[in-house]
Amino acid sequence: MMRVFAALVRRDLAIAVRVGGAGGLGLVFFLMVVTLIPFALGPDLNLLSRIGPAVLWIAGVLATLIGLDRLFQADEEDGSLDLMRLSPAPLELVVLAKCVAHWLATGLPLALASPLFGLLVALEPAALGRTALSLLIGTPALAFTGAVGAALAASIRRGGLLIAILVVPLMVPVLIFGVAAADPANAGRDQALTILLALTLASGAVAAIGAAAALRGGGQ
Amino acid sequence: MLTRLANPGFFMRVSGLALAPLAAAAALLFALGLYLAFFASPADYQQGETVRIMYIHVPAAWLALFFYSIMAVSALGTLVWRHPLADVSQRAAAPIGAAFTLVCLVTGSLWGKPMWGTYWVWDARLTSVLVLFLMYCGVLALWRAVDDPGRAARAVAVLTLVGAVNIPIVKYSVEWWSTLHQGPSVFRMGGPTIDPSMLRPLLVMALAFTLFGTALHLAGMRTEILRRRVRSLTLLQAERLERAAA
Amino acid sequence: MQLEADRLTCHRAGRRVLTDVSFALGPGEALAVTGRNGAGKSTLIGIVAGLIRADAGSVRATGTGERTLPESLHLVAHRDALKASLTAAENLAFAAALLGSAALAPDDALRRVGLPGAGALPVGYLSAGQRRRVALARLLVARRPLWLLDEPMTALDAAAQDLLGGIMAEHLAGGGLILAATHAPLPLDGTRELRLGAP
Amino acid sequence: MMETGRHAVFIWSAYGLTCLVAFGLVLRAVLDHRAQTRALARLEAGSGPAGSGPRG
Repeated sequence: MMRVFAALVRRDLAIAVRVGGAGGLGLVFFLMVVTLIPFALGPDLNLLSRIGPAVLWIAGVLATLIGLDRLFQADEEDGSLDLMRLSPAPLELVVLAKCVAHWLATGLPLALASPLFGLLVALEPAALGRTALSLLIGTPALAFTGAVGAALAASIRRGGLLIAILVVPLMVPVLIFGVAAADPANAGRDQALTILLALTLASGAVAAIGAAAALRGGGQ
Repeated sequence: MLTRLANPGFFMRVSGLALAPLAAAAALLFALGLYLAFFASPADYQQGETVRIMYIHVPAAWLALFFYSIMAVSALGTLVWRHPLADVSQRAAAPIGAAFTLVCLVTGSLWGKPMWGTYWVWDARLTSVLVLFLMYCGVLALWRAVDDPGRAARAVAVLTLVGAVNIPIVKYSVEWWSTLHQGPSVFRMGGPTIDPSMLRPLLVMALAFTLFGTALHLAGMRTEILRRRVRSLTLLQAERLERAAA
Repeated sequence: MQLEADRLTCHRAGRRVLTDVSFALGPGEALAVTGRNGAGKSTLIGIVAGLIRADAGSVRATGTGERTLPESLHLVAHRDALKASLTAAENLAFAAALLGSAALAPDDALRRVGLPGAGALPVGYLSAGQRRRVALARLLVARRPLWLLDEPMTALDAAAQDLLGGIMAEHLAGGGLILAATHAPLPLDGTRELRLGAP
Repeated sequence: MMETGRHAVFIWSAYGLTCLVAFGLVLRAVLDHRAQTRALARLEAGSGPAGSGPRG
C-alpha cells in the first residue's frame, strides 16, 4: 500500500520538475500577487507592513488555486486515472498521494519563500517567522480543500474557474485562522495556530473521502 | 555577416574562437574594476562606504536591460528574418538576463538597508527592475509550457516583443506611481552627478559585466545548438526503432 | 479465475446501449466482442472493469482469491495512460508499482512488444504506434489474470499484431482470460465471438 | 583591504552574492555543455538516447 503512495508521489513530483519547473510557477505567481498589492495601495511601508500577513496569505490561496485544475484533469484525460482505479490501494490513498505531491510542489515552496516576499511588504522579523509558520501549517489545508473541487471538475472541460468558485468558500476558515496565526500583534495567535493545524488534519480526511467519491463517479 | 552566421557550423567555429579571449578580457576588467572600486575611489560624503555597492548594482541593472534587448532583437530575428540562430540566442540569453536582474534586485536591497533602514523600499527604479524580473520569469515559464521548439520559439518571440514595447510604459507609470504617493524620492540612487573618480570604476565594471555576459551568452548558444542536435538525434532514434520493429 | 456477466443492461447518454448481455469466460479462453460503432463494446469493457455502473444485471468473478475484480484485471483502452514527459521505462515502472504483483521488468516488456532500447525515450518523442506498444507492454509488467482490451489492433502494423498475438496466446496458455472489443479479427485461433447490437 | 566601516556586512554580502551568481552561471554553462556533448557522443555512437529533452 505504501509502495503505491510513494510511487504516486514520486511520479507526480517528477512530472512537476520536468514540466512545471518544480513549483517555480507557483512561486512566480506568489511574487506577482505580492508585487501587485503595493501598486494598488501605494508604496507606504507602514500600511503594507500592517496588511503584510494578509497579502501573503491571499497570494498563497491564489497560488494554490492555479495549480488545482490540472491536479486530476491531466490524469483523467490520458487515462491514468482509470489505471489508478485498478490499483489495490483505495482511491482515498491515491487522492492523498496526489495532494501531498501537489503541496510539495506548490505549498511548501511558498511557505519557505514567504519570509523573502515578506520583505517586499516590509514585515517585521517577528511577523516574517510567524507568517512562514502559519503558511507551512495552513497550505496543506488549502491543497486538501482544493482537491475536492479539482476531483469534481476533473472530467469537465476548462474546469479551472469552476474549481475556484467551488473551493474558495471552503478555504475561508483556513484563511481566517492562517492570517490570525501570522499576526504578531494578535493576542490569540497561538490558539489560531492550533485551530489551523486542526483544520489541516480535518480537511485531509474530508478531501480523501470527498475527492475519492467524486472520482468514483467519473470514468468513460 | 548575418547570413553567414546563419549556419550553425560557422557560428560554432567563430564562437569557439571568441569565447576564450572574451572570458579573459572580462576577468582582467573585473580585477581592474574591483581595484578601482575599493582603492582608487572615495567614499560618498552622504552614504559612506556603501556607495561601493553601486559598482555592481548599476552594471547589473544595465545588463538586465541589455539582455532583454538581445532577446528582443532575437525575437525579431525569429519572427521577421527567420534567422535559424535567433531562437537559440533568445533561449540562451533569458536565464542570464534573469540572473543579472536578480543580482540587481538583491544588491539594490542590500544597498538600501543601511540608508532606508529596511531591505526594500518601493523606489521607482528598483520597482521597475522587479517588474522586469517578472517579465523574464514569464518568458522562462512560457518556454517550459510549450514543448515543441518551433512553436515555443514563435510564442516566446511574440511575448518578448510585446514585453519590450511595454518596458517604457511600465517604467513611466512606476515613476509616476512613486512620485504620486511619496513626492519625488528623497534620495536619487547614486546621485544625478557622479564625480569622475567614481565614474571610472563604474564604467570599467560595466564593461567587465558586459564582456562576461556576452561570453556566457555565446557559451549558452553553443550548448543550445548541441541540445537541439541531441533532440533531433533522439527523435531519429525513435524512428529507427520504428523501422527496426516493422 | 472464472468471469460471468448476467443480463447486463446499460444506458449511455440517454440511449439504451446494452440490453440483457450475458456471457461466461473461463481460464484459457478469449472472447471477441464485435459489433458496429456504438453497439456498446467499450461500455461492456467499462462495466467489467468497474469504471461504469450498469443499470441492471451483474458481473461476477470467482476464483480470484481475496482480490476484487478490478484488482485482478488489466485494461488497455483508447487512452493509453502514458505521461508524455516521462520515459517509457518510468511509465511502465509506475504502472507496475501501482498495480502490484510485478512480472517482467520494463525493459524486458518493451523488448517483447518490439521496442528494445526505447526505455530511456520520453513517451512524447514516440509515434502513435509506438505509444500503443508501450501501453500493451503494461500487460506484461504486472501479473493480472483477466485482460480487457479495447480495440487493441488500432495503430498496430502487421509485425506488432503478430507480437500481440504471441503475447495473448502465452497469456491464455498460462490460464489467463481475454475479453477484447475489436473490429478486426484477433490474431488468435479459437476465440469465441459475442456480437452486440442489431445483427 | 581598507576598512569598510560599519556597513561592511552589506557591502561584502552584496559582492559575495554577486560572485555567487556569476560563479553559478559559469558552472551551469560548463555542466550543461558537458552534459550535451556527452549525450551527443552517446547518440552518435547509437548506443542509447539521453532523453534530456528541452530545458529552460
